[in-house]
Amino acid sequence: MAHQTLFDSDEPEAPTNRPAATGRIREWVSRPYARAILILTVVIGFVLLPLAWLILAAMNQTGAPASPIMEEIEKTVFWFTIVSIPMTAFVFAVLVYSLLGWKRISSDDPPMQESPAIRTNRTGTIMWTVVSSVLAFFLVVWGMIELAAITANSYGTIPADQQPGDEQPLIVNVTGQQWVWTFEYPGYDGATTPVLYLEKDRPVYFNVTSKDVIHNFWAVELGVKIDANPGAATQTGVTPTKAGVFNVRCAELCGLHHAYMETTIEVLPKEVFAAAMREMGGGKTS
Amino acid sequence: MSSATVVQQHSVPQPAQHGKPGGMIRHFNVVTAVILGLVLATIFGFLANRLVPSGATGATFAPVLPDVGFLAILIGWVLGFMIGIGAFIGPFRWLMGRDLTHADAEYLAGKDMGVGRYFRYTTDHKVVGIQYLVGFMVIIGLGGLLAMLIRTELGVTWAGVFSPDSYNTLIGTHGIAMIIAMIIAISGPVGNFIVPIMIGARDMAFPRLNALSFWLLAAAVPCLVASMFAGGIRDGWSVYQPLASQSPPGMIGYQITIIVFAISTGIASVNLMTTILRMRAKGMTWARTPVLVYGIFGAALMGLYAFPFYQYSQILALSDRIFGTSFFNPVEGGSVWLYENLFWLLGHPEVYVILLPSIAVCLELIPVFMRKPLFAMGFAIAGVVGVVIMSGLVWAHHMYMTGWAPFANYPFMLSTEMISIPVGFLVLVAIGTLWRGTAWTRLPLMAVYAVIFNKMIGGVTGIYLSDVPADQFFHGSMFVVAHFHYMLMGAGLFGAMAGIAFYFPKMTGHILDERMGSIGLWTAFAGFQLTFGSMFVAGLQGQPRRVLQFDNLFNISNWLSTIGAYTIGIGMLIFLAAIIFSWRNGKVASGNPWASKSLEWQTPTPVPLENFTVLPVVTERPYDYGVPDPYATAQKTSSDKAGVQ
Amino acid sequence: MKRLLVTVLTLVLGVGLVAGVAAWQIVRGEEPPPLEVKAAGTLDTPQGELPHYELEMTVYPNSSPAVAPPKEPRLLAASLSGQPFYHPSTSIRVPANSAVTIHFRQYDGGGQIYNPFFAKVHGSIDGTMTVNGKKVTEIDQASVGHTFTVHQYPESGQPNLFLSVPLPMVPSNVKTDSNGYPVTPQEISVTFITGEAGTYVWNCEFPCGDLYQEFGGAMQTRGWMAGTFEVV
Amino acid sequence: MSDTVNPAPVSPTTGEPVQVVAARNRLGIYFLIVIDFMGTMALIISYAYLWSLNVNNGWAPPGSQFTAFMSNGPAPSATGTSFAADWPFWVITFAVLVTCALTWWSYRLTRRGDQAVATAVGAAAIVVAIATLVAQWWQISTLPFGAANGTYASAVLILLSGNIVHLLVVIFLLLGITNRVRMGLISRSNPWQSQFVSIWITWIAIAFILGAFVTSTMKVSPNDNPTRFGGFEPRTSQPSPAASASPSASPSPSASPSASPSPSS
Repeated sequence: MAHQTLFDSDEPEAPTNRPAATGRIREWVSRPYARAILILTVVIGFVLLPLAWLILAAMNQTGAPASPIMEEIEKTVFWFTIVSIPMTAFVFAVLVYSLLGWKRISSDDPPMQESPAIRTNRTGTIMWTVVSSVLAFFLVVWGMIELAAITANSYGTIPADQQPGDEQPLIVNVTGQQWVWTFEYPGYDGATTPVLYLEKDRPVYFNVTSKDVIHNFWAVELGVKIDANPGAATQTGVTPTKAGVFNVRCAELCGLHHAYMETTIEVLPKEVFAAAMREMGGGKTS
Repeated sequence: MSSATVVQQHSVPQPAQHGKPGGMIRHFNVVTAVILGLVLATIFGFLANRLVPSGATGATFAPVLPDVGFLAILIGWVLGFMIGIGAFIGPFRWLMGRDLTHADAEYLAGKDMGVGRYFRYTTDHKVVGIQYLVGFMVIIGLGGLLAMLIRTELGVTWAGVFSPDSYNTLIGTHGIAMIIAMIIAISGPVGNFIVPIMIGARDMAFPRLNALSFWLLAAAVPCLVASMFAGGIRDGWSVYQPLASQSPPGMIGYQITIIVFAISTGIASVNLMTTILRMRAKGMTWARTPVLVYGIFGAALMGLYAFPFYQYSQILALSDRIFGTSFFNPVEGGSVWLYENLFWLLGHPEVYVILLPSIAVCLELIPVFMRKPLFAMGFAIAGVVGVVIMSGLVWAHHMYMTGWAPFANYPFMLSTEMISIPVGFLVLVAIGTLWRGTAWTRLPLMAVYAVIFNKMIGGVTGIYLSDVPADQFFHGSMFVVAHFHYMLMGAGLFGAMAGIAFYFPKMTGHILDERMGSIGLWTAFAGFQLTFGSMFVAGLQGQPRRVLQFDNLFNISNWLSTIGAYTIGIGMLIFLAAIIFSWRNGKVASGNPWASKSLEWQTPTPVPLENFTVLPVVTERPYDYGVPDPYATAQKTSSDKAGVQ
Repeated sequence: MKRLLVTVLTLVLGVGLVAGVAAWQIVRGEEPPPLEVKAAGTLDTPQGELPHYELEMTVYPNSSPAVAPPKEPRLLAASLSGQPFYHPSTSIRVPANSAVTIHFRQYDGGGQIYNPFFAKVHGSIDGTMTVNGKKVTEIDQASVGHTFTVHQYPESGQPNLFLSVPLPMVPSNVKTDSNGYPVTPQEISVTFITGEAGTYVWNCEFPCGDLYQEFGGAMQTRGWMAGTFEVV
Repeated sequence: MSDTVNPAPVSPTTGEPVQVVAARNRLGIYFLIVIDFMGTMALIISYAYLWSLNVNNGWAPPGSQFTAFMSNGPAPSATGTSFAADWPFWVITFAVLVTCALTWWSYRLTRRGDQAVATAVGAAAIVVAIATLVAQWWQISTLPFGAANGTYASAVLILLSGNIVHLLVVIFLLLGITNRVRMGLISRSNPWQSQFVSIWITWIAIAFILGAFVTSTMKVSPNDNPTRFGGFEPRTSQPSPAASASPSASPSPSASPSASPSPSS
């Protein structure tokens, strides 16, 4: 132990003796524990695999996805699950095998027998670093692309004059206050409702603000979530693609009746929506 | 020059011994502290009542008294408590030029004092470590009680046990009590008791600051309890403004607790860092420093830069409340995003303040039980350093959905997902050390298995939350709650259990009862998976967090969650019973029951006052366990047996 | 066996503590006792002839020797004294599928409401209410005293019921009696139809508490300006 | 009294060489400065953040009647925004710099063994520090606004309160260190505590400079189209929403006909 650095390698064989990479891989796989761990990894991986669908099933219980945004979100969740399964399975396999595969001792006294002194393993550490970096890189790239897509769908950063022009978007001013939501339709004479009415396949643009504390406007099945901040207006938007009754929940603790700050979204076909608006007092459309 | 001392060229004036060793501090202990605290609280409350009579009303309908009065009472309590414990004697003596003599210092360290030293302003790091251990158990007991009550409310859906205001109080107090408990969980007991011995020091760098940091904590926690009787903390542990400024006077209890606790943490961080940097034994180079020391150092460093933001966010909030300033009041120009930023500037490093020591303890004890050196120690250190650096750059991932700055979501998503690489290094080191080892399946090692399992689940669910699109669904839902419980409880608390079980023989001289401890651990572990596993499901289904009433859809997952929570409670109580039983009646431990090679196990148990009679010199790397790797040394053989070795 | 004894003792103490607090909480009963309705024959409504019930509630600006304030923990009560509350109870229980008339007597002042939506009547028969004998659909949003707003309960299968009644304020210059209350309160009655059985919450949407936006204190405390509304 | 010449003086408390103790304590001081620096940064970030946002036009609300913090302040300015004068910040900062210089000088003298002069210089530093404290209090009490006059007032007042706390700490440290120099506890062989106090006061001076800098460079908010409280951005090209009640301003007239209730029936 003469020279000691943090990253020194304890592999004793000189580089000249090192067999070729394929040979070393073959040798490694031929070790009994290696094969067992690989098999275990695959088995655990397949056991975990249904999670990817179960997660989506749980998310879809109340009717999601009802918008392109929610579809993007579910796609993200699905692929992230798939991608993270191999690494998780490998770690679990090592955990299981280190208890059951390699020897174990459960005496009260310290064991007399020592394990192999593996201080490092260049191949292993490099592989881990590369794999985890690639995974992280994948997550980042995927996230960026999806975020850009979602932002485009929700018109968050698009200037007002460049927003979807093929159809006039519906504008809804969402007001959170302790502990009710009110929805105002400036395009319909400022009709105001305690329930959110939306038109199927028509882009809707939300201006969200709060009269008092921070709330969070969460249109669950539409995959829309944005804080309602006092002293600021936040924008988001969505195109509901499925008619039905969905939920709005408040996802930010806002005081006594936070749990009751819920309401429903009714996504209606075009004519029904117009009729509903007329009934609410918004006769003329914009 | 008035004194008769002759100052030599190279000698230091010797302080005079005034009276008995210790001087004034002989008269102070926890009883005087509590008495003086209560007296001063009463006086301050009375004065506040006189200054702001209860009839006077503010700008609104409410009388001014409860806020000002409650604040005065809490300040009186903290001041009185700290005076009563003797915390101000040190500065006073420094001002008067009455330096400590060696005898004074020894008295302060609790020499020959018996059990009484645990109830005094004792500077010995081992005493402080035990005090922290007990303090941790008390606070986590409080937090656990509140957790059980929360789950009772959520599980017993057919009978509303609590009204919404009480329920919100439970949530907030549970959150902050658990955060405080987990921050001190390992850095407190292990950091104070073990680290100085581990690095071969006689004591911490600043022994009196060490005592101060604990007693500040002891003064702060009663404020938290008092707040529950003054309307409570109804706004979650993050007490977002401006909701918090609508809270009853109890909120002031939170603010005072945090202000005092942040001072305590800051001082403890300074102390730990200075000790680690300056007081390592001769020959303990950075390469020879155990990984636990790195972990504690990283946690202390993050606490150092993060806690002031938290403290000042609460100071500003208190100022808003008492003096009518408007930092967080949007009506008058304040910004809610300012609070969120200040809060999460602490908030995210704080998560790693909890997590890093826990992982470090695990990495520290795996080699001992595997009889193997730590695998790729360089990666462990790189992981700690990476986490410390990156933890300061990720805070706004708690604010993806606030609309604060939509463009900032891109860089913060990048940094958040990148932090998984250094954390991954720590996992690599852990499983690399398990690799091909012969597990000595004692309780501490088994707790490490639990930690790695939970850590993986917490980590994988974390990547959904780090991703903005997915977070658009998960933010503010039960999924988040389950995720951070996997991190803070599954990894943090189980890591603390591993650490306590591992260092128990050194701290108390008895071995933690293996069977009771294991039953407790695994009961809690099973309950944990059930509780938070079903909480994940509730989150996926769309249950927002911090609600006491929810859709029927979530009933089943909440019922399961509650059953699991009770199981955790029972497991934790069994573990607690194991600690209580073993402390006095457990099997007597030798100095080194785990046959470890690190320094702290080379001292006798109980550890003598100054740890080492002769300061050790370190000549080898830590974790010098194991035999040469048969696969590396043997010529190419196809022996299957060798693999098992 | 000492080990077992310690374990059992710890378990008993721990479980007992949790159970004790929960039981004490249930016995203490934070919600005030429910307010029952009085039967008042039948009423002709758009939905046909329905059994009619009546309910009386009073809003006081603060407590007085004549009217005791809602019960609250001591320290909190000190901070709430001087704040308005609904009397005699905030837990309301009404029968299902019937017409219910609530008579409010409003003794409190008021001012501008944040959201003009709540200065209108929502959810009553014809969308009207009676203020001092006059039928109105909304009141001046600058002179609201309180509102009585029943809303959503986050349980699926709950029938929809959204009722919001603004109660006009009492002008500040009217004569007051020895208790400090106006001699003549605002008298409001509203009639609405309850549907199927369900549970709801209600609260006041006019800021009348203290602290930030005057939405603290009484506004955030059950028994004062918020409560439960049960249709049975 | 040991009068033997000891090549490496040891600390009487722990028995270690004083240099070792000093190096440790100096590191501790640096860490404490990091803590205090982060706290001060929290205040400065708050200042800059609120300055840049100007939510609800509340940074320095125009037309609002600024009221004096103390009764002996000047008459409130009734029109426009009112900001604190720059020069008191810089005068006070200068005074702190003088204190800092005196402290370092005192430390140099102590190292040279000039005990009597060092004590005198230390005493002078105390006098300057106390004068600074008085000046700081004077500045706070004569500000043309009170704590509730918008966020500018809040941010300035909290910065100045931070200054007061810093000055109190400085005065305590100076009192102690000068007393100790006088008693000979801080001497040529062990002058380190004097150095630590000087380091600390140097940081305090920097904190004052930072405070004075932000208050004198960031005054009128750059955001002249601030978000209205509880309202909506004028970004929608649609008809603006019906009058949203602004709780702070005068009641907006309701557009809809309202049945005004008669107060007495």
